Amino acid sequence: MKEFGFSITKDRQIDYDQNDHRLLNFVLENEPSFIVCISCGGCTATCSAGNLIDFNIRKLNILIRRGETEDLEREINKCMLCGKCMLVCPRGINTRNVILKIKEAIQKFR
Amino acid sequence: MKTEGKKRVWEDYQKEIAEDHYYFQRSCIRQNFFPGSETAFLKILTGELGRDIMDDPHHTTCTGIGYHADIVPFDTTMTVVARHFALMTENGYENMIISCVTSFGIYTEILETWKHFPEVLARARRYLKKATGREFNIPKNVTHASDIIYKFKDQIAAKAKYRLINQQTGEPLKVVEHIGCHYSKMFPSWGVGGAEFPYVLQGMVESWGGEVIDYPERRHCCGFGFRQYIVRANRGYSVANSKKKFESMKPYKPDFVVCNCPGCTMFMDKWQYTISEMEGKTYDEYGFGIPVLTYEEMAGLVLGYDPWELGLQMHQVQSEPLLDKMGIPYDPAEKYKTASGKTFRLPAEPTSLKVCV
Amino acid sequence: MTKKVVIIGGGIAGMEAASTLSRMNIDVLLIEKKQQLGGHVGEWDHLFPNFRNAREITRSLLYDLQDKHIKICTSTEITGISKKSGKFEVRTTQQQTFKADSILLSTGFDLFDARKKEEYGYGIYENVITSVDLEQKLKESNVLTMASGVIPKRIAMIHCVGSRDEKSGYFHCSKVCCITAVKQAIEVKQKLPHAEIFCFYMDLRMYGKKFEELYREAQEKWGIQFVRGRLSEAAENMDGSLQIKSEDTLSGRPLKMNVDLMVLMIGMVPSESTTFLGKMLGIHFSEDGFINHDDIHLENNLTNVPGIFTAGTVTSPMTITDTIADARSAALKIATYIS
Amino acid sequence: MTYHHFVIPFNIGVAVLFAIILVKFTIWIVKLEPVDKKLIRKNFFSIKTLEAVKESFMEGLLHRKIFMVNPVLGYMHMSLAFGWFLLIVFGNFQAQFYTRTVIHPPHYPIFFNFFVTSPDEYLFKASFEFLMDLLLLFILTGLMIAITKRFYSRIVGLKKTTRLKFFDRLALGSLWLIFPLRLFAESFTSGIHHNGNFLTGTLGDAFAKFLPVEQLALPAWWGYSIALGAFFIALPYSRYMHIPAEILLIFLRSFGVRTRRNYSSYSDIEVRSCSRCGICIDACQINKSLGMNTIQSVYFLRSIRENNVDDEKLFTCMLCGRCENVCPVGIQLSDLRVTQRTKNGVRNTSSYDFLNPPPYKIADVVYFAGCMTHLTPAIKKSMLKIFDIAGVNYYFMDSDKEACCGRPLILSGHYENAAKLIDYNKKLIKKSKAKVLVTSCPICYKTFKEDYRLDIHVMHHTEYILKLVEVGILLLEKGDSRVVYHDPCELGRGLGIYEEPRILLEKVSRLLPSDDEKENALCCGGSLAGFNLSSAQKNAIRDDALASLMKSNPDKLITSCPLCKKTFSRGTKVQVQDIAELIASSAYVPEKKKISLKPEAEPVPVLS
Repeated sequence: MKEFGFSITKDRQIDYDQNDHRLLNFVLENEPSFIVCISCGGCTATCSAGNLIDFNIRKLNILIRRGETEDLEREINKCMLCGKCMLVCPRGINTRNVILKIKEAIQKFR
Repeated sequence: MKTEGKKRVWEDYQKEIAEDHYYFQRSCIRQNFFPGSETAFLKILTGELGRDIMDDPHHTTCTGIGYHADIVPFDTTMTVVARHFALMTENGYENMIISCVTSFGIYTEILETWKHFPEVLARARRYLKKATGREFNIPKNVTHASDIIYKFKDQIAAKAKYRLINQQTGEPLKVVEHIGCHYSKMFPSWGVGGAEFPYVLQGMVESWGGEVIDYPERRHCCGFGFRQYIVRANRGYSVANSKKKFESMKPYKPDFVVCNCPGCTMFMDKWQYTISEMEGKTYDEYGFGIPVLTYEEMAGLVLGYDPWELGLQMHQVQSEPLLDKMGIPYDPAEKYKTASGKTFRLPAEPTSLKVCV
Repeated sequence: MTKKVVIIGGGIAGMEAASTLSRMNIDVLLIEKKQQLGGHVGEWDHLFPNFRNAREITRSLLYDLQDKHIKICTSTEITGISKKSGKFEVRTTQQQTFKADSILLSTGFDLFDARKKEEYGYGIYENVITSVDLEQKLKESNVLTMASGVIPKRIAMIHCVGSRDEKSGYFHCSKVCCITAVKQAIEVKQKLPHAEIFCFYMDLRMYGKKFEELYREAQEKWGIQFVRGRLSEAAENMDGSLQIKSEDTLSGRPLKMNVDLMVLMIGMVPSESTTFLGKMLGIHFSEDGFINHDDIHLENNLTNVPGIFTAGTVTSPMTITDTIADARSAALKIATYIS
Repeated sequence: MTYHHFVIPFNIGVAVLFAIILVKFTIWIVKLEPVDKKLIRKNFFSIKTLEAVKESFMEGLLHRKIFMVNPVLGYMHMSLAFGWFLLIVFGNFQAQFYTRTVIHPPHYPIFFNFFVTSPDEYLFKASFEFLMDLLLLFILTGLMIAITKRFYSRIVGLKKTTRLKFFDRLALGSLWLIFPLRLFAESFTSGIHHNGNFLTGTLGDAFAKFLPVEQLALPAWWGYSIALGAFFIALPYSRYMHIPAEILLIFLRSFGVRTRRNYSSYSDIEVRSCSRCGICIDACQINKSLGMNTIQSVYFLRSIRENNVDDEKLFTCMLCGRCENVCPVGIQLSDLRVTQRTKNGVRNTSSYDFLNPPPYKIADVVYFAGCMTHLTPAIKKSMLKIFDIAGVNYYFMDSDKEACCGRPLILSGHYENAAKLIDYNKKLIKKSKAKVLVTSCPICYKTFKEDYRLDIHVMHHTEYILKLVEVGILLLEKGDSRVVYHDPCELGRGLGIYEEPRILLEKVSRLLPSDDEKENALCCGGSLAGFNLSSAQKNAIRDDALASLMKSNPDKLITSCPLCKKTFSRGTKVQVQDIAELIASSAYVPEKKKISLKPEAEPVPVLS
């Protein structure tokens, strides 16, 4: 392979049809409340870990919905499971269980 | 696909194209990389169609690439364009043909600016006067060179020696048409057929017997992107765009790509080589790549011009498979001969892209 | 001598205003250019937010029109209106002339022509339909298929087509499309339980009673997915399915997806009849092209021309609930005016 | 005569039983953690052994705790266990008195009435015969209750009884047969030989009138022996293994052995000690409020035994500790559940390397509000006000960029990850050089106490405020609001803080009693441990708890946990306050009286 001094940039586009949706389906099956998220961001605003570092649980949830799970493990491990997100969620999503299920799914579909 | 729906859109985007007496603006890229194209264009207009066209040695670049690369300021570009209008006026012409889509974008942008901001026009006149002592009229009609070919497509068809038909199967050739972004995406009403379903190239292809394929990433930019290409580290962005298009068109098995923008022709052509070198991928069935032609080259082939005269050997992706399909004879021995009969230096052979030597 | 009101437009606003006025012993002439009364509602199948059959509404309104004070002229269009000493003279295509003490404009809205959104390919791609087409399909058939007759596996509902879009020429919000999308998404899901349904929205405006609840039900019970992002373009794939592109604004990433069927939630635009009559009568329009009110809070059935009133979507997009209320209020304003 | 073939099943049973128990006990003890073994060695020859003997007697035989929960159930267990125990003990005495020897075959006293049919006199003969019949009657009455319970649980106050497996059925069936068969065997023999007392004698005479007692006697003895043998063999594989296991448990527990972070051999003994009495099912709010009865401790322990622990059983439980509170065997049910979460949960490691210690402050008191308290800012504000009124030099450790205490991770089974947070927080606490750590959150409090191993005082703010009041730094004004107090699970059952809040509340308000107080307090439903519960389910639990608390129609509901406060305040219009808020609004500093901040003697933890 020739070296041209640049590489073909990887697309930032979410290619929904190419993505693997098993993780999402697993989480939805085991914690159905996950589906009613409206991405208000309350969870991220109150998040203890998010207060200390770049950690956006709202965005992670959206990315999971789109099947984008690269880096998910590293990101989700920033969560301290403190539960503030659950207290502020306007839609009553069991956010902590969502996180446990995501962790479980990561392990399952690794 | 409902053709009647497309036809309705095309009817909405008809533009006025002058009949005769044109002042010609060349393209930097086209004359450098595809030198046969503009020659063929002039030959078709004067020789085949008997039109009056002035190819003026005094005009310069439009500065478009410098402008889009944030190097040349708008006022400079505007003054250069004003100078070209002055040259046109001085030579007694009112209709301008622009060979380059980047230039065409520059001209339309400036003309639209002047329309909405007369004070900018006044400034342009002042600058030009100050710099060169010249004055100018705004052209009556500004068209892209592809518009002209589009206008006379049926006349060309009538004179056609070859048609865009696969001689072996009798099927129409499958053609990917690619319009330069600056042709109609900025000002849809300046382009034949508008921005979403442009008709300028499709009209030619259909008139000459081919069939245009409408693949999902049809609208996507070739990736030239000026700054993306000019800075080497950014070329990855540029090539990624072309790659997206090739991936999308591949299943349709196109016989060739035709572009109206010199930049697109160059990048759609040369990035195929780059991708083949970097990833070992080609996008046709046999590893030759998909030939990328300018519309002048396409017209020239239809009119029976010699492929080597047209400069097809200057392309990265070689067109012999296409010539074979169209039944156009060619002499391999003549491929790399100059006008004086010398053989010029042969290009190095690519690693994975197949070429006919 | 009994006073007389001419109501132009026999949609639900005109119908409700007519029956309300008749109950106040005011003579009403209801003029409708189509053969039948009922307007857009008459062509609809089921209504949000409770999936009620639309025919119940028109049937009930029609029943109330059976009154000696009410005269109905269908298949009739207005050719001219003039005003002389406080009285109006209305001329029609049927070569009739009617005198009126007051005129109520209830000429409703037109549907946005989805073909104007060229990049979505309505009228070009076989599997792009509008919300109105979908409603017709739901009304006429028990199955929903792609143009090829195949059952669609993934369907996208595209919100705000012709609404809130400078490029379409309409800045306003059509108010009903969000909830219509949710309603239709649920109906499609009921018909095609295995289909994936995505709603592409800019904002979800669930302002009405039970709207938010229906939205939640769509997520919770029917698994309908919502993507916040405006579609940039659609392109046809080899098999007739569509590749659509949008930004998934909530993740800040561009999104590409293939769908089998794309439903454009087309908005309400000012009707040609309203524009025609308004110009004839010298009525002021607001920038959005709908009839303007000088006092948007207290005199929202009045126009700048005394004696000419408005009801329903001639002034802005409205739900059925709001239209009915607006029609009643218009009737009351007219009654006060002519007495 | 001292032998007959029919004693063989019995003897085999006894031998097998003792052999298995010996093996099992040995394995358990060998497998114990080294730290636990050390505890045994240390405490074996101490008063603790005697205490264990006493407790074994009280719980294993008398079933004192079951008595306390439900007298009928207590009687049932006592009659069977204690009655049988006495039957064996006095049977042996009887045999010894009769034979005038100490040693005799094990079956001899069991089948005494078969072997001894002659009217020979021996010491206390009449008394023994009467006692043996009385004990048999005692057991039979208990047995009748047990049989009735099996068919109709309500009579003993249980709403749900446990379900059975094969060995349980075998053991239960044979257990049910043992004493009726003994009754018949002895009665038939008495019908022939007239060696029975008021029960067997009377019945024997009656049977002899219409039954061929001579033919029936031997089969009845055979049956009795087989039933015993079957029971003994089934016992180690049935729920009745809890009897020997519980005795071992009592001894180990009194030596200080505990279930810690990981499932240990001791945990296994605890799991085997469960008598499946089902008392935990009734105590569980998930059963009471949600009607869900598959996850309760009795089923959970069974799933551990059967190696089929699932997510539902693991993660639905709120770890409120109500089951543990009523468990007659005293099994650490909450800790066991956590060990299983650790064992069965997701394994992943978080580095939390983003935690950078914020600037700290040298102070007397470290205040850690806790994550939940940040969502109930009134508590935080009240505590700061109290600190200010009392003139305390404090360091508000988590005022801005807080790290979690780690308890929520522990509750989810991520102890290793929690350890990193613990480590981080511990360093900050140490740097402040404070002598006291005060927290507003019982969840944090529990982990500070149990997992941090801090060498300074750790106090929940209820304790701390009371100390301030007791040393006279904080003066409180008596108010007239009628309040009811809710004991948070982690503070009450978790750490036994019941009195401090009540003393404080008596000082500032009129404290009303409520139905479910102290150890019996209901969980608010907001628990961070109940991962699987939906918000609707949590609300149902909360509403039931609220209904109980609101019976006395109080002006205010006072609690001392931010999570309880948040949970309750969403379900009632009655004002819900943390105790700190009420105190802060009632506290004042006496005029012109300057508080001395000089060091004082221990144990006043307020000052350094």
